[in-house]
Amino acid sequence: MNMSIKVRYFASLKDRIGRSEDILEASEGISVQAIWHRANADKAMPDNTLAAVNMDYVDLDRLVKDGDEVAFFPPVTGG
Amino acid sequence: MNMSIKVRYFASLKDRIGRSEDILEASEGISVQAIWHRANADKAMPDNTLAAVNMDYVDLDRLVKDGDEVAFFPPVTGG
Amino acid sequence: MAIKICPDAFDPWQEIQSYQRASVQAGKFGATSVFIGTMRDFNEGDQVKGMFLEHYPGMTEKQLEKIASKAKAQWPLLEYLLVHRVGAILPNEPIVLVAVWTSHRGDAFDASRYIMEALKSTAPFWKKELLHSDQERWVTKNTDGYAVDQEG
Amino acid sequence: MAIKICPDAFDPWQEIQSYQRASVQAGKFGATSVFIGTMRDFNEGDQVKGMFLEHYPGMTEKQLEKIASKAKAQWPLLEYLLVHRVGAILPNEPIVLVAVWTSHRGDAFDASRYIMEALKSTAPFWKKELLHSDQERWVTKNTDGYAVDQEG
Repeated sequence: MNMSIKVRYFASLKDRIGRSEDILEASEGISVQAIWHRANADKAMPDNTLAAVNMDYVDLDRLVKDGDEVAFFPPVTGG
Repeated sequence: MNMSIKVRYFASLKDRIGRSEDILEASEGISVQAIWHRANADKAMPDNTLAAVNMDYVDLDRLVKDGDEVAFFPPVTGG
Repeated sequence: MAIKICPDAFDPWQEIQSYQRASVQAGKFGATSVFIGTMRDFNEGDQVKGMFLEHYPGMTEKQLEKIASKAKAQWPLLEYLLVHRVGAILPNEPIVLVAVWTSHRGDAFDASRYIMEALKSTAPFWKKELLHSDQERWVTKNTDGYAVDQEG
Repeated sequence: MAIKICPDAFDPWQEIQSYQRASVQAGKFGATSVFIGTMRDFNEGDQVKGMFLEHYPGMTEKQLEKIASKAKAQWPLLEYLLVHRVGAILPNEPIVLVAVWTSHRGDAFDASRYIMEALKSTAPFWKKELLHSDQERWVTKNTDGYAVDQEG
């Protein structure tokens, strides 16, 4: 089954790759890590990149479901 | 040489002994502990009594000088 | 219990006073611990004339709620108020406010610090500084870190 | 750097705001940590309708100055404000206010807590509670203690 996944980028990572959002078609069973490579033409993910699925932090091997929102961003610096 | 020593009492200790202040005549070389007994007719000092000389905390064996202000009080409970 | 994301400048003392009057029961709290983070006009040896605070709307609130829930589970908090600024910020403007009300002081100190450290390490905010030279740079790490579980 | 003993009720938020405006250099502080101790209407299971806070005038100021000096020696404090109430106090009235301004948050948290704990264990204040039953009793110990060197 084909899934539609929204991918979002924030802060310096967004500046670096020049996009804030992708909409990807992917097959079931794809991981967050694989989503990155699919969206970024196999470019390496910068060190320290954090990932979230549906606004919760996840590990990169987490599998993604249809309709999920995946986000990649650098270490947070609020407060 | 005879010294004049002011002795002060605070809070529950003041209530307990019924006085806030004594002026004692004493000889040189007297300790804070001995000042207590001189002022209080050898009654035991309540447990946990703190002592100060000239507004600094002292041990009970500290010797007192002419003109010193000695104070006795229970554990502090401010803040 | 309130969490606010502010796109405009806020007065932290006014926020606390209003919140306390409206929501904190008089006579029941013995301790209030407050932390305010304020924008400085220098960082890492450079003069800074402005800052942009980006965040991830939705995730920010979700993570702050998680932090607050964890704090409530760990300490007997009577009330808390959490305010975080986003957008364009000038030096001397407050960035973050954490206030907690408890019966006893140990809990207030512990909980406010926990909330701040957890916020610093898990809430999705990012600072971009505008230097005196007009150069822009992303802040890459927070100072004064204390280890807090990333899984928030 | 200010230490105040207040015989009348004070508004802690007003005290902080006034002090900050008058004495804390804008743009230089990144962290403000505040602790406020407020009178509760209960203690040790009893309803309390008032309190009298006795102190040792002169020694109080001397000990608070010592505590502040020690804090300044240990952490890079830009400013601090320390206010303590004395005399007759009603529930919900503030008893103590400690505020410190620093560049970084770790220092602000550490210093404010140190000052409070040192104050609790060495500043010569004593609380007498007036219970709902009209019975009076001296508070004999502080709750939430943390060991601080008595020699202050």
